Amino acid sequence: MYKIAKENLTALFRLIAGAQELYLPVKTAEQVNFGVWSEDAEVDLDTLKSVKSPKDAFFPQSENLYTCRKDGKKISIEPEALKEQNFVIFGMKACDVRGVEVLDKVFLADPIDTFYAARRDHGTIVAMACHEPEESCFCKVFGIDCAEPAADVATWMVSDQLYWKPLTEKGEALTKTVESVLEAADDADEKKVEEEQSAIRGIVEKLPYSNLSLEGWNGDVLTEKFDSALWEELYKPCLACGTCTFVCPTCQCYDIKDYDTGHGVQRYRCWDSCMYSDFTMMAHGNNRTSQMQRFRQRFMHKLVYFPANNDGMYSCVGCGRCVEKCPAALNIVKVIKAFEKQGGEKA
Amino acid sequence: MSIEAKEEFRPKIVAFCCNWCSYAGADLAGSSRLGYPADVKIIRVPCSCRVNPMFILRAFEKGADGVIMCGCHPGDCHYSTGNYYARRRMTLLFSMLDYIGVENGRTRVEWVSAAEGVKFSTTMNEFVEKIHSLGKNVRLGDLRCRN
Amino acid sequence: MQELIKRAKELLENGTVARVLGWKAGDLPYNPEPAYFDSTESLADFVYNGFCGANLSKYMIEASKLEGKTLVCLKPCDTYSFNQLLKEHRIDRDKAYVIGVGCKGKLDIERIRKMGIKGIEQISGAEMEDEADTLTVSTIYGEKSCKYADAMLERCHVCKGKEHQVYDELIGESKETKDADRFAEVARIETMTPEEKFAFFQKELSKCIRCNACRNVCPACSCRKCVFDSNKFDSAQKANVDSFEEKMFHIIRAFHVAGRCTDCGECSRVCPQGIPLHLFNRKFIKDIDEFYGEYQAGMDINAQSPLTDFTFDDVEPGIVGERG
Amino acid sequence: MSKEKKQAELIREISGANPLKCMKCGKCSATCPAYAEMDIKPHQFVSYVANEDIEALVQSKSLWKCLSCFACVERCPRDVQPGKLIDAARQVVVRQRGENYLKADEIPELLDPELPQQLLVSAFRRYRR
Amino acid sequence: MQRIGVFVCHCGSNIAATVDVKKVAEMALLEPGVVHAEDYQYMCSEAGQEKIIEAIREKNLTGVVVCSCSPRMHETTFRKAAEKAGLNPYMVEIANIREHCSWIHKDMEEATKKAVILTRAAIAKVNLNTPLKPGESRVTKRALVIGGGIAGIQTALDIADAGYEVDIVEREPSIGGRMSQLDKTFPTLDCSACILTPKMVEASAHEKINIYTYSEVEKVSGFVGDFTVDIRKKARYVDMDKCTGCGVCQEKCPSKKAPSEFNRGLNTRSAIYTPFAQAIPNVPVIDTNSCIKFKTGKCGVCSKVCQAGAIDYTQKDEIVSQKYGAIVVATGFDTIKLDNYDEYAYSQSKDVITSLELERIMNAAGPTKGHLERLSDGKAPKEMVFIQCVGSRCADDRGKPYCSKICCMYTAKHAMLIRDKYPDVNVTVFYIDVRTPGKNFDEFYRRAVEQYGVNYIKGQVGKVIPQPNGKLLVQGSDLLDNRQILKEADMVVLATAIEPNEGVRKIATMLTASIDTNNFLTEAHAKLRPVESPTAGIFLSGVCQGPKDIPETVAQAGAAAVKAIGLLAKDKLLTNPCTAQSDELLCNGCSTCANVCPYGAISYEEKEINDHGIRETRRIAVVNSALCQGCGACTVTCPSGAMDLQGFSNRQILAEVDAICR
Repeated sequence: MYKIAKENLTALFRLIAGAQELYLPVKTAEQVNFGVWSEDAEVDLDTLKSVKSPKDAFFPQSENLYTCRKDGKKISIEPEALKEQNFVIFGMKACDVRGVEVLDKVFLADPIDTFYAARRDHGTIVAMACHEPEESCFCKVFGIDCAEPAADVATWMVSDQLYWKPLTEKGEALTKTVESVLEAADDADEKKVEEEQSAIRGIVEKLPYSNLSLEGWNGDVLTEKFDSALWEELYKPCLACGTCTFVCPTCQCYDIKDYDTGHGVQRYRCWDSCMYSDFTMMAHGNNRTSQMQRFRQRFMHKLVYFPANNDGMYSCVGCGRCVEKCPAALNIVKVIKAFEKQGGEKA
Repeated sequence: MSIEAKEEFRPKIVAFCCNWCSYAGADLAGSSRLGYPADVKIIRVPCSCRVNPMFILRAFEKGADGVIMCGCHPGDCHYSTGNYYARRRMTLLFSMLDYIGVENGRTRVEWVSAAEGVKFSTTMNEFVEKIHSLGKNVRLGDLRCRN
Repeated sequence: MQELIKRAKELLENGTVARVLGWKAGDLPYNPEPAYFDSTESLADFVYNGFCGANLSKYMIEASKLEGKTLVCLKPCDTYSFNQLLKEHRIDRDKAYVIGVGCKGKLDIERIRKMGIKGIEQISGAEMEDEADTLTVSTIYGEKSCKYADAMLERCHVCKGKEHQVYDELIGESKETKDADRFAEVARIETMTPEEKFAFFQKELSKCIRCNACRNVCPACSCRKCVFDSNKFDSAQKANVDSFEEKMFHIIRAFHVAGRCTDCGECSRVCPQGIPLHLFNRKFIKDIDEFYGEYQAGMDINAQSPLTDFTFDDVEPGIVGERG
Repeated sequence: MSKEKKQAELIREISGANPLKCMKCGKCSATCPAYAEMDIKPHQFVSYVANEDIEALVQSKSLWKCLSCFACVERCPRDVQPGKLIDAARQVVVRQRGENYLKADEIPELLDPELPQQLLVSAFRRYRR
Repeated sequence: MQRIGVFVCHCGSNIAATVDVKKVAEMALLEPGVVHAEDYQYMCSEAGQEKIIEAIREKNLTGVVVCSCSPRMHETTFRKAAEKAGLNPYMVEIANIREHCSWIHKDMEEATKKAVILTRAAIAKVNLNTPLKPGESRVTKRALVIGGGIAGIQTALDIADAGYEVDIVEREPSIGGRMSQLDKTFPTLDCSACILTPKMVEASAHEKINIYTYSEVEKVSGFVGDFTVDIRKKARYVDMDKCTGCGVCQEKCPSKKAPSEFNRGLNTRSAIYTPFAQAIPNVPVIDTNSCIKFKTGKCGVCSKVCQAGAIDYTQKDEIVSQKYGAIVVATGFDTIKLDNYDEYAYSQSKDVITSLELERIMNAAGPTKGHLERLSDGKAPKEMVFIQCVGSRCADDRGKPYCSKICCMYTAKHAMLIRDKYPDVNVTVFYIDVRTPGKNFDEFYRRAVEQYGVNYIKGQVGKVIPQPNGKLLVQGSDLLDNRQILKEADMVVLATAIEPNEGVRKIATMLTASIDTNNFLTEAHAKLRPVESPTAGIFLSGVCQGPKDIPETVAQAGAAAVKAIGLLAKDKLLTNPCTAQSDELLCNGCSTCANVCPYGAISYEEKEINDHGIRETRRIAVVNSALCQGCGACTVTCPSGAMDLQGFSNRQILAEVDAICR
C-alpha cells in the first residue's frame, strides 16, 4: 500500500494526465459529475455521489458508430475508430464498480460490443471507499462492501491522506507510473485504513435501507411478480421521464439513430430509457403500450430478468441515485418494500 | 480581420420570404437587376406566420450563419394578421437567442412589400455585411455539421 | 393536515369524490410521492408537509378520464397550472374537487444536502403545523439544523402569492415567503456581455442529460406526444451528442410553453443536474410583460394568451438589438 | 482614373449628392438669389459634375458667388442638392491647395470682423449635416 | 422514393448567360430521387412543356422540379403541363434561378453554385411532396364596387349588363366622383358633365345595380367567391324614399357657411345639401357639423319646409351585411396637400390655385359661374402662369416620386381654353418635360403652342412671391435660354400631384389586398394581370391602381368588370389544396390554433380515437378546408406539431433548410 497527502493530489493527477486521459469527479455549475481532468477543473472528492454514474466512461451517453459519406452517386462507409488510448477513471465508488461488472455481463458477452470492450481494455479504475455513506445508499443489500471497493486500485481518504492499494495488474502498472509521487505506507497506515473501514461498515449498518430484504425476488418468481396487481398502483406517480435510467450505473439500453450532417449520415447510439413512450418503438408500434408496463419493465429487469440470466446477479447496485433524483419520489426501494409489505400481508 | 480572410468566409444565409409580399419583392429585385450576394438563399413560405422558430434553429444547427425572415408590412398581410403573430414570435425568439449569448445580428426580420425590390436588395446587402462583420456562427450549430 | 384528512374522508364517504389526489408519506423523511387514495383507510398514509412540492395539477389530465370526481389538493401556485390546463381543455373542471391547501414554502432536499447535511434520519419542523422557521435534522453524523427559508425551493422565494386562483374550498394556513425579485436573475444575465451569457448557459446546459424530467413534470408540456418524440419535425432526439441539442431542446420547450407557463418552477425542482431551467421561462415571461403588458398565465382563464394575440403597434423584433 | 474623374468622384463623395438624379427642371436656378452673378448656373453646375468637367467648375466664378443659402437644396425635387455639390467643389479646391483641414485656432483669422455672429452660427449649423 | 425529373430552363439568355445550366442539370442528377435531368431553351414554351410531359410519361416521374423563373410566373404553367401527363400538379416545384439568381448575380461560377443549391432545395422538397387535390367552394353571384366615380360606375354597368347584381358603395352623398368636378376633358374638349351624367343616370336606373351613397365599407371577411361585407350607411337625416329632390330645404337652410367640398372650398354650401345639381341620388344629406339643429337643438327649418316630410333628425347609421363573389376597388384619387410647398405661396395668396380648383372656376356651375377671375379681388387676370410637376417626380418626402400622368394634358387644355375664351390673357407654362403619349395628345399640345400661342418655358419655378400690388412675382428659369425669369402674374395655377384617396390603405387592409408605399394598390402582375389584385377575387379599377386619365380609367374599369364577370360566371371555384390539417393522434385539443386562425376555419369535435391500441374519446381540432386559406399561423402555434400545412409541411420546409445549409 501507498499513500499520498491530500494536498499533493494535484501532482498525482497531473502525472497521470500527462500520460493518459484522466476522468474524475469534477464540479461544474454546482453539480459533481465525472469529467476530464484539467488544471482548471474543480475536482470534488468530498461529494459522495456524482449526479450521473461514471458508466459513461465506458458506455458514453452517445457515441458515433460509423459515418456514411456520399460523393456523387458513390457512398462510402467509415466505421468509427475504437478507443486506443489508455485512460484512468479515478474516484469511482464500490457500487459504481459493481455497475461496471453488470455492464460487462451485457456488453462483453457474445456478441462482444467492440466499442465497450475497447474502452474496458484501456481503462484503469481507481476506486475510493465511501467515507460517509448516506441514507439513500443500500449497496450492502447487494453484497457490496463500500469500505473495500474491488477495482484496479482501491483508495481510502483518511483525514488528509489518500491511501492507495493496487489490486490488479492494471493497478500495479498504473502505480508504477505514479510511484514518484506516492509514499510507501507503513503498518500504522494500514491500521488507519482498517479503522476507517470498520467505521464505514459501522455507519452502513445504521443506514435505513441496509436491512432491505430481497427475499421473494430470488427463485422462480417471474410470473408471480409480473402479474402482481401492485404495479398498477406503484407506477401512478411516474412521469415517464428518464432520470432514473440516466443516473443509473447499470442501465444499459440504447437506441441507434441516424443524423444527417449535410455531408453524410452519422449512425450513432445513445442511451435510451425503458420509461420512454417510444422505447423499442418499431414499425408495428410499441410492445409496451402503457406506462405501467414500461414502469414494470424497469424493475422486473433489474430484479428478475437480469439475475435469471446472470447467475443471480441483480442489475441494481444500491447506489441510491434514483432514490435521490426521481422527480416523483419513486424508486426501486419503494418497489421492493411494497412487495415485501404485500408478502407480509399475505403471510 | 484582414481582407483576405474576409473574402474566404462565405456565409450561409437563409431567408424566409412570404409568398405574397417579400417573395414578390425579391422577384422585383431580380427583375430590376438589384443585386445582392449569392450567399442569400430564399425559402418561400405562404406567410411569415408559417415560420416556426424550429426552422430558424434548424438552419443554425445545420450551419447557417444568419437567418432573416421577411413578410408583408404589418397591416398588409395577405392573411390579415399572420405577420402580427410572426412579429411577436420572432421578437421573443430573437430575445431568447440574445439572452443565451448568440450574437444579435444573426437574426433579422424585415417587412418587404411586393413593390419594394430596392428595399429587398438593400436589406440583403446590409444583412450579408452584418454577418460578415460577425463572422462564422460558432455559438449555435451542431458540430457534426461543420466541415 | 389532520383537518385535510378529515375533510377528505368526509367527501369520500358521502360520495362527493371517488378518490383523493394528494401525497403519500415516503420511506425517507423527505420523499413523499404524489398518490391517489380511494378509500378512507388508505388515507392513513396521506401526508402534506414542506416536502410536498409536487404540482398535482398535471395528474388531473389522467384523473379527468376516470369515473367520478377527484379531490385534488392544490397549493396556491398549483392553481395557476390548473387554470391553464382548464383553459386548454386538458382537464375537466366538473371532474375535480379542488381543495386549496395552505403553503408555507416548500423545501428542497438538494439545498439541505448542499449545506453538507447528510445521512438524514429525521427532519422536524417541516409539518404544516410548524412555524416554518427552523428545520431540525437528525442524521447519522449528528444533529443539524438550518433555517427553513434557507432550505426552500428557489420558486418559493419569488412566490406569486398565497392566493388560490381556483378552488372549491380552502384548508390550512399559508405564510408569505416572497423575499426576492422574480426577474432579478434574468435581469442580471441580460446585462452580461454576449460572451458571458454564452459561457453561462453553455456551462449550465452542458450538464443536461436529456432525461426529460423537466418536460414530463411540466403542466404546460402536456402534449400527447412531444415534438421531440415525434418525427414530424425530424426532431426526435434522445441524445446529447452535441451541445446544440440541449439549446434547441430547452429553447423550443420554453417557446412552446411561452405565454402558457405559469412559472410553477417544477422544471427547476426536478432537474437532476440542478439546471436553473426557470431562467428560460422567466425570460419569456419578462419579455412578454415588457413588450405586451403584464400577463400571468393561469390567472384569468378568459384572457388571450400573448402569443395568440397582437396589437397593431407591437414592438418590432429589432428591439432586441436596440435594447442593447 | 483621370484627375477630373477622381475629382468628380470626390465631389460626389463629399456632397453625398448624386447628379444623375437631376431631371433638368431648373428649379435650382429658378430659386437662386445669386443667379445673375454666376457664369455657370446652378443647374448647369450639376451637369458639369455629371459630365466630369471639373476644371471648368474650378475656374468658374460661380464657385465663389454661391451664397450657400441652400434654397436650391431645400427646393430641389430630386434631392440632387446643387448647393452641396458647389460646396463640395469648393472643398476640393481648398484641398488642392493643401488646406484640407482647418484647425480651430485658424478660424478667427479667417473671419471678417464685420461678419455678423449669427451668420457664422447658422453656417456651422448648416454645414454640420 | 420519388422518381424526380429536373428541367433547367435557359430562358433564352436570361438564365443561361449567368448560370451554367448544363452544370445545374448535371449536379441535379446526383441528388437522391432524381432520375432525369435536362436543360432547354424555353421550358415554358410549347416544346419545353412537351419535354416535361414526355419525360413524365417515359420515365414514370413522380415529381418534377423546374429550374426557371419565379413560381409566381410559371408555376401554374408547369403544373398544368404535369397534369396533362397524368401527374398530380402539386408534385411540381419550381427552383427560382432567374429572379433570385441569374438576374442578380454577375459571376457565372457563383450564380451556378447558387442555382445548384436552389435546385437541391426544390428537389429535397419534392421528395416529400404528396399529391394534393383542390377542394371546391361556391360563388356568390353578386359583385361589390367600392367607389362611385367614373371607374366604379363603368365597372358596375359592365358587370350589371352581363346580368349580375352589383352594389356600389360611395363615401360621398352622390356618385360621380372626381370626373363630376371637371369642366372639359382633353383632348376632345367634351363637357365632362355631359358625358358623365348619362352614365350616372344609367347606373342608378339599372335594375341590377344598387347604389349605397354616403356609405363606407366597414368590415370584410371571407374569400374569393364568398366575401361577406359590412357596409355602414351613414345617417343622411333625410328619408331617401320620401324625398322628392325639390331642393327647397337647401334654399331655406339658414346655415350656409360650410365650405363646399364639391367646389374645393372655393365657396360655401348649406348645411343640408346635395354636392351638385345633377347629384345621384338627388337626395340631400345634413352635415351635422354645420347644422344649427344638431349644434343647438333649435332651428328645424328644413323639416318645416319639407312638403314630403322626409327630414328625420333621429336617423342612425345603419350596417348592411351582404355577400359578394367579387369585389372591385375603384376608390380614385385626390390632389396632394401643398403644405410642404410654401415656395409657391399657395397658402399665402388666393390667386395661387390648384388645377382642380381652376376646373371649378372654369365651370359654369362653379363658384364664379364659369368666369375666369382672381379669387382675391374678382378681377380678370391678364397674366397667367402654370407650373407643372408640383409634387410629382419628387425624390424627397415632400411630394410623390411618380409622374401624375394627367397634368401635362390638362394644363395644355387649361391654357388652350383660356386663350380661346380670353385671347387677351397671356399664358405661360413652366415645365420640366411635356409628356403626351396618347392618341391625339401631342397634336393637342402642339395646338396649344402653335395655334393658341401658349408660352411654354423649359424650366421650373423656384419661388412665387406675392407682391404688395396684389400681383404674384414668379421667379423661374429658362433652361434653354439659360436665364432666370422674373415674371409678374395675376394668377398661378399649380399642376398638383395626385395621390390615392385617403382611406384606401384601410380598405386594402380589410381586403388583404397589397398596397405599395405610395398607397396605390398593387396589381397581381404589372404587365400580365394589371387589373387584378394578388388577392383572389379583388379587382382594381381606375386611379387606385396608378395614375391614369379618363379613357384609360374607363378601359380598365371594363377590364376589371370582365375579370369579375369571369369569376361570377363560375358556379364553383377550385380551392387551394395547400390547407392546414390536424393529425388527430397528436392533437391536444387545446384550442390554441383556433385562436390565431383568421378565417375561423378550425373547430373542435369529440372523437373516438384509436391511438396505437388505446381507444379514447378526445377533443380534437378539425380544419374546414373550404375556409382555410393556408397561411400556416396555426401550424406554428401548435405545440405538439399536430397541425401541419399541406404543400408547405414542416418536413418539407426543414428539408429545404437542410438542403440550403448543406
